[in-house]
Amino acid sequence: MLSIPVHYFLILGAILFGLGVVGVITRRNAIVIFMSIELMLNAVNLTFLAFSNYLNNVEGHIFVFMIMVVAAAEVAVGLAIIVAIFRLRETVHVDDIRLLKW
Amino acid sequence: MDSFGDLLFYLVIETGFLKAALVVNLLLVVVMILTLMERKISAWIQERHGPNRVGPWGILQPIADGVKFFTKEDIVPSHVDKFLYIIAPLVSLFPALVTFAVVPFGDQMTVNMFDHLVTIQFQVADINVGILYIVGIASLGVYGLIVGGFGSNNKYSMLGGLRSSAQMISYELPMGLAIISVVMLSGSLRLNDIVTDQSSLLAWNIFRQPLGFIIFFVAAFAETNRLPFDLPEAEQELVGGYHTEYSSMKFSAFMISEYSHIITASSLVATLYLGGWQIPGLAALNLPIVAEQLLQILAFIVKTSFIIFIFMWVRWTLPRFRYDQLMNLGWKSMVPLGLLNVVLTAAVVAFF
Amino acid sequence: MEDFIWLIPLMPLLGAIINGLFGHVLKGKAGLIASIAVLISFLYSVKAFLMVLDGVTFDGDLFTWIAAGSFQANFGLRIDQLSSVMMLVVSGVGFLIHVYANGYMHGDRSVGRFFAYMNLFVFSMLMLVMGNNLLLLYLGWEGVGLCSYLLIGYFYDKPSAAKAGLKAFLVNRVGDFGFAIGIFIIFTTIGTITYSGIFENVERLVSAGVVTTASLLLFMGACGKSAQFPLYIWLPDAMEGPTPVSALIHAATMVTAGVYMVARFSFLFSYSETAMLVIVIIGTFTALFAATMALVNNDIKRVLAYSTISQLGYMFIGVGVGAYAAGVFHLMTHAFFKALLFLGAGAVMHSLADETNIQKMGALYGKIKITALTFIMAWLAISGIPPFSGFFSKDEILANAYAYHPLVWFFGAVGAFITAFYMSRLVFLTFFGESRVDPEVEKHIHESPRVMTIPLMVLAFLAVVGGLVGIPQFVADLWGGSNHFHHFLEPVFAAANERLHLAHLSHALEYGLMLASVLIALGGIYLAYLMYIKKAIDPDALAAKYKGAYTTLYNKYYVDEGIDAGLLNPIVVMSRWLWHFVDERIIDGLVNVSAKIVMLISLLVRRVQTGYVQHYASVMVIGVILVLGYYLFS
Amino acid sequence: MALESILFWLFAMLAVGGGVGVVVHPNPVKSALFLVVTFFALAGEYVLLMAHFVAIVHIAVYAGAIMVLFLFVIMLLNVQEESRLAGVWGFMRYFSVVLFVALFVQLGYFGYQGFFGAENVPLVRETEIGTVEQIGTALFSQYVLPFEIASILLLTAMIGALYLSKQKLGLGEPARAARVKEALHEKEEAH
Repeated sequence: MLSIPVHYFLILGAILFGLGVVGVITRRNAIVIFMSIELMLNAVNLTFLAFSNYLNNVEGHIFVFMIMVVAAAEVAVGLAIIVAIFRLRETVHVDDIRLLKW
Repeated sequence: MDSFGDLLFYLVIETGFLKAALVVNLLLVVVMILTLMERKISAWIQERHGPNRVGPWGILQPIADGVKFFTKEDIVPSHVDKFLYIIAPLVSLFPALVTFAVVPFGDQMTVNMFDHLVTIQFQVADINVGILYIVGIASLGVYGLIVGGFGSNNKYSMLGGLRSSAQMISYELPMGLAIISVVMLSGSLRLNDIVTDQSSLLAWNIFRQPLGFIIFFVAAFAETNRLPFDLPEAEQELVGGYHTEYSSMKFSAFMISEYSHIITASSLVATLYLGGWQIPGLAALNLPIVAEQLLQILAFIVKTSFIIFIFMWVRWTLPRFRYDQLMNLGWKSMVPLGLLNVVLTAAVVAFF
Repeated sequence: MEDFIWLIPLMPLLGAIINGLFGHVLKGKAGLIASIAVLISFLYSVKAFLMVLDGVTFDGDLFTWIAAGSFQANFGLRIDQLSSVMMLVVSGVGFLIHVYANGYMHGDRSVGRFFAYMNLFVFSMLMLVMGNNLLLLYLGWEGVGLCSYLLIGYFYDKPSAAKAGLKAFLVNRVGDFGFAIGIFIIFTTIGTITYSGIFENVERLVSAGVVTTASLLLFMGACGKSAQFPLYIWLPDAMEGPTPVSALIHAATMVTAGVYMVARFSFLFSYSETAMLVIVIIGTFTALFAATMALVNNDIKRVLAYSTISQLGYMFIGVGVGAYAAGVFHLMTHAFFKALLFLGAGAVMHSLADETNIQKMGALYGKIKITALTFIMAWLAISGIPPFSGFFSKDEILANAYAYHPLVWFFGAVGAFITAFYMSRLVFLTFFGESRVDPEVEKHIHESPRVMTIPLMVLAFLAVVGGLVGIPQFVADLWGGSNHFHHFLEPVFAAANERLHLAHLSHALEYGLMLASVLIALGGIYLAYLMYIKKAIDPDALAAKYKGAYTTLYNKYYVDEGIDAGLLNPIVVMSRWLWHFVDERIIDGLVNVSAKIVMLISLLVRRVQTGYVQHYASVMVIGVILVLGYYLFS
Repeated sequence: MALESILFWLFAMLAVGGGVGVVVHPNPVKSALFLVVTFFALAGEYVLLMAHFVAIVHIAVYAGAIMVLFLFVIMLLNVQEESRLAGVWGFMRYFSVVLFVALFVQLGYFGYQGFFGAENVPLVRETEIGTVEQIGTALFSQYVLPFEIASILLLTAMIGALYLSKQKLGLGEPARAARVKEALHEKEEAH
């Protein structure tokens, strides 16, 4: 497995990250926004692993684990919040939930 | 690539292509047998005759069933999400089959084949994180159900899919906890190491990990959606659950995946807790290596078959859980017990 | 001595706390508690005085009060001849007035509050005289000022009383301002504020060239507190307070604080001839000036108030010319007879349903005999009739004034004549002649209760014999005695006396001056007799003849009006301008403009807050892009 | 072209395709399934990067747990397809593309600076750092504190999620929910 340049992975990561950004900005559904954030996190993971391989350093892997932990925690709490909001407002569309702008 | 032999060697041995194909086909054949076996066992338990018309004692019944499935009209209801509807059985089948890839069904042996001295591993892929692979792939089994349930665009199917996702997530946890205990004892994530670790009868994990065995076994029932945990397809409540809208070969694919799951789960139970392909005391007999290998493979098959038999036995004996009971059992009994098991095992490993 | 002197100020403070907190529960008992507290203080003061008499003095710190950096103020007390006399006067006269007040304030709706203030006042006054450093002096100084304010405005639902309290407080602030600066100068120059420290390092003040400034600033405080020209204007108005208050605070004790302070700093003032001269001039002028205003006033308490101002002027003449002992002597005797006068006036008012206009009195002698008799004794004392106490003290001051400069004596003598006249007028109009009392009121005229008359009698006794402790040396020589009071105070003023070298008058001259004093006093009384008893001279005709002079006097030289027009009105006008223009237009305008600007910006900026998460997120992303861009391309 | 390159391009296309699907598909369930595809492809990429362990954990955590949770919630809430994005949303759509391009250019430039410019393009190497032993050793020695903190974080998240879902939020009070909805609509109309 010596034939793939490392920066290919970086560029793939950049593309996925950008896609995640687009998703966060354009989607109305809070759950989909959440998924877009997961996409961004995974793009970062990919970058971490690529650099880890390039630098021959295990810390990238450790970081990926931490990100996974954070992602899992985030999803648990985030989805709980979304469910709570849905129970209260019967919507998961973020443009319906903008009480700060009253 | 100077000869056909070399090419064959490359294809068969180096890539494991043949081995994989062999195993998958074998699995499908076994599934066929299992359908008959289930009907026979259920008949036996219910004091009926079971299928006895096609072939002697009805042993050709699976073939007849196959023909029937293939020749039936493949109905695609108009309201379904076509892509998901079609892909769901495949998604369901895929993890059931690939899980088996890392299960060792025999020891390795070195033979001379086509003038090549080759080591044959009775295992499709001997990866060093095999057990993690199993956990990872097993958790994908739920997608077939979810996709099928959602793609059918039917409330019963949808509820089935919902239930299955909740159930899968809930029972993955105790299963993982039970596996962790086993891994702690063997000190390796490689399934082969786990098997060789149980070299004597008393070293079988069922004796070292009785609690873990029970937890894993129960969780395996839940993961395969077998009674008493078959809520995703509970006929009385959800008509047919996630496969309500399916017919013909697609329905058959769900069936195949269910039985494949059973086989994989049983083989895993056998591997993790019953010593896998090991036969205690076999080495003392000093049999020829080929005989020894065949005996070991046979032992694996016997153990797995026994577990499969228990699966069926339980199915036709126990009633179905209610949904809240299922969740209570999962979160309030299995998870704490699993944690306790992990803690105890860790203490034993650390201090003895 | 250390073991009990701290109790002297503590007892009134305890009384104040008890009365302040539980006054509404105690009601009638409040006066009892307050009186007992002051009585205990008085008894301990007597004990301290006796020890001082034996030559034991005390000057030391009880505990550290304030410690900030290099500055340290200790709670230190100084019990010497001067402060022991003051303690006796304060607690003794204070006790008598407290007893009197029990009767006078009987039935008032918030007696507890009254006695809490009174006790607090006694505490503050004791702190003022007992402290061994300027900070404690200042504490007491401000404390008595506060109590004065609170007590003048005691009837706070009466607008004039509330206004008078405020006036007293504000006028005092002017003096206190100078006083505080004086203290600062002393502290920055010497670095210590204890009396002993200042005494030892007074040369440094001299070498720094600030001794005159410091002295004058301190005297400025004394002017305010002791109601000297031009800061006397608050004292007549202070008569709005209850009469015991006038007696205690505005006659006997608080107003003498200035005299005490100058006496206490005699060693400092003796370094500055200018300051001494200023004190003498102000004192002389005030003595004469206030006396003239008393001539025509018809309010019994205000007459006494002007009289007090005038007498304070005499005290300042005394301390100004270097006769400190004489000043303090007059302070003491004045405390006796002026307290007596006020209490007597209070008793008269008590009998006449709070009537204060002497034109509506007369022929009361037969009806309220005890009051009248004690009042007459005080009258004789203040007029300077021997052997009443006022004669000795005033005569001593005038003699020393003559030694300083005959002109001072002359003005003092004129003032004494006027004093004798207006006091006689007061007495004749009140107690003699025909009755002009409202017939409705006349029926109810009655003698005051015992609790009021007994203090009157005690004070009358003191007013009569109080002067005997300070019989002038040349008189005492006749039988081989000595001026006990002078000898007693000798150690305190030794340093100042040594520097000043008071001129000694010949015995003949002294006898002559004494005779002149007596004649002047008798002359004043005779003139009043002619005018108000014999009716030989019609005062109304006299007033009509010299109409201009009369109205000027009657309107108190238009000083209040002058201050209003010359000082207050410009301030009010300027304040209005500051308020309406500077504050409302410029400052508020600036604030409003800034608020408007914020509002305008907000109008734009608030469009950013759309409530859509995505908009925020995109802004965040833009930020990321910018930061990345900066990092990449710079 | 070597097998690895083929696999790389395959997985990369799958990942990007899945990502695009997540972003553009109006149906949240489809979006989620696209995301699963992306995750699988990414797991493949991880394997190519010699990170087997991470790859499998990735599958187990993301595909096995997180995405199932997502699907579960979507189905539980019975979320409908997103209606066409109108008004500001249309603008946001084009604007997001601009942002995407900007971000991609910048991040890509990073790659260019670091690697394109080098004389020898660094390739993925055979390495042992992705094995369980290596990662485990690192996790339980040097990074034991972050590891423990991560466990605390998970515990906190668990309790938080439980608390949030246990709360009584007026469920069973349809009237009140309807009122809220009405108020929201009135607000909308006012705008």
